[in-house]
Amino acid sequence: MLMRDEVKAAVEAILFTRAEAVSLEELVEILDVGLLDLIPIMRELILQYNQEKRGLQIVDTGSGYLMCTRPEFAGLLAKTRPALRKRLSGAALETLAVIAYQQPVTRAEIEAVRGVKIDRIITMLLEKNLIEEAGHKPVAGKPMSYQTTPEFLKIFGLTSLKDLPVLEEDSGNV
Amino acid sequence: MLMRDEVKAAVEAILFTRAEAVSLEELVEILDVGLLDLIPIMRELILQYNQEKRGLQIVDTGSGYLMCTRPEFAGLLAKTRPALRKRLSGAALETLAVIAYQQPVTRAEIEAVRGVKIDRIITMLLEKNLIEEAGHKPVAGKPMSYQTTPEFLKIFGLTSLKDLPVLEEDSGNV
Amino acid sequence: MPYVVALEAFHGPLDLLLYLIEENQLDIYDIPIARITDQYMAYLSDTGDWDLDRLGDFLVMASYLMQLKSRLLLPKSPLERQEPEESDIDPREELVRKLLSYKRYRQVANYLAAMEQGDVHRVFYRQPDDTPREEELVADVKSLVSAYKALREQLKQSQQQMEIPGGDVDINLMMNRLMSMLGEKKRRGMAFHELLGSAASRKELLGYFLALLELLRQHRVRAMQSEHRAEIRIYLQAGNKHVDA
Repeated sequence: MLMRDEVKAAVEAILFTRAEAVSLEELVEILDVGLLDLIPIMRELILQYNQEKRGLQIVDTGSGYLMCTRPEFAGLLAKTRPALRKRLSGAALETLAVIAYQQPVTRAEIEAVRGVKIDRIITMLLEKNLIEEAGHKPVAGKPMSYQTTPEFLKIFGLTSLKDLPVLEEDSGNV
Repeated sequence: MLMRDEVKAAVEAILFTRAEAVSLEELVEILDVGLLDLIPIMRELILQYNQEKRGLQIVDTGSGYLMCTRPEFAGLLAKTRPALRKRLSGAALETLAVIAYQQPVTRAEIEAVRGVKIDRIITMLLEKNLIEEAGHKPVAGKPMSYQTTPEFLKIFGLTSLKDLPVLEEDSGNV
Repeated sequence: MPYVVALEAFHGPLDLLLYLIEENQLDIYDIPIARITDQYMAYLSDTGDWDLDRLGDFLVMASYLMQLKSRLLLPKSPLERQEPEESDIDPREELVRKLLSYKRYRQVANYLAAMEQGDVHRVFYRQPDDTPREEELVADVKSLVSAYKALREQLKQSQQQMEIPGGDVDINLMMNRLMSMLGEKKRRGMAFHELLGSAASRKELLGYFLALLELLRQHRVRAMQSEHRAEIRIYLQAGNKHVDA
């Protein structure tokens, strides 16, 4: 059995190694501690990070814990990203926006919003692992539906889908 | 100009996002601080990490600074990343089979049986330590011959080559 | 002169429509359909040769706008006048709804672009550690042995296949068959692969090939190739009638 501080250190090591959210259940299994013991330790660890105002933070995303940088360093870090990835096109971003808010969503539903055919963009987004298939929708023709991936969250610096801005109500002034 | 603590936090954020060593020169450029100011700050940051006995540490690799987990968590982290169980490809298995039954055997002899070039497979089997060189064969051109290794026996669960099943009418004239 | 943006710059017909509405500072709830349709059509007529796939989406919207325009211009039919609730609905309503919905997602897309570039506060994840994971090889003796057995079997068969065909293929017969096939085609001749394609077995194929070589040697047929790597065509040599043996 690990001591409280050892558990904290171990959690840090695990979250650091995994570049994604790790669920509470998985932490319990890896660390061999009780779920009810771990929850307050996690709360304390998150608080500690927040108080110390370091460059990193631990976020409870709802589906797991995630280690990431503090938002105030966004500008600095955007400068340092080594190999500049090819930016996504406006059309690809619009398609991603519809998928992010309406997932799981079918091709036809996205096309209805954007008013254009999107076969090629869907293929490209699948290849880049930004979206994935989310099963057939139980409507006529049983079309495939799509949803965003953890990679989508990483690319756009979101800790969970809840970080997406709330859509404004319909307003006439364009 | 950033405050001392802000520089530290920024360095943490930078080292965290990069899964590699970042040079002092690059940090100076990103942070816009003087080299002579940064060196003592880095020393202090490393010391701080070591004193706090967290799950992470910052290491001066000589070519740059690297954020990584503390060695004492290696065992724990190995659990979270179980080794990939990988099957040998059909082509690799065939090549190994010829070597196992006909060793020591040359590349040309194996190619004659399999009917294809096997350079890459031989390299792969050597890298995986499943076969090893067994000296030059005293025939024209003195080609290198190959034989299986103790690692081969281990992987296939054999105690010795004699455990390989005898093939009927195995008169060697394949 | 108004600044003209190329059609390529728009992500779709809704994007173009929103642009026109913004440019003209129009109320999205009260779009002058006739004017917008004219401007929209002006953009479409000025595309040059553009990707037809993409143009299709713009054309669908064009026909919708034209339809909308004609519905607004035409006097209401007596039937419609009898159903006041129906005719009260502005035919532009669906378009407005679509435009507003699209506009929201276009704003999100802009926000995502800013997120991607780090222009707004966002977190950064660690780059995935791409040090290769340790590999554990799994293998069993059974598959090793069966692989070896299969190889030996294959080897035996290929040795059989490589044996030179014996005297059971009559080259003369093959030569006659080729001559009669070519005779049917007259001047058009036959492609080399077509000619040999009728072989039933490897042995027969070899027989046909030897027969063809012999016919060429005897100048009874010609082989022509229009250019390097082009198909080889076989013709009956002029004045050499096929004679049945």
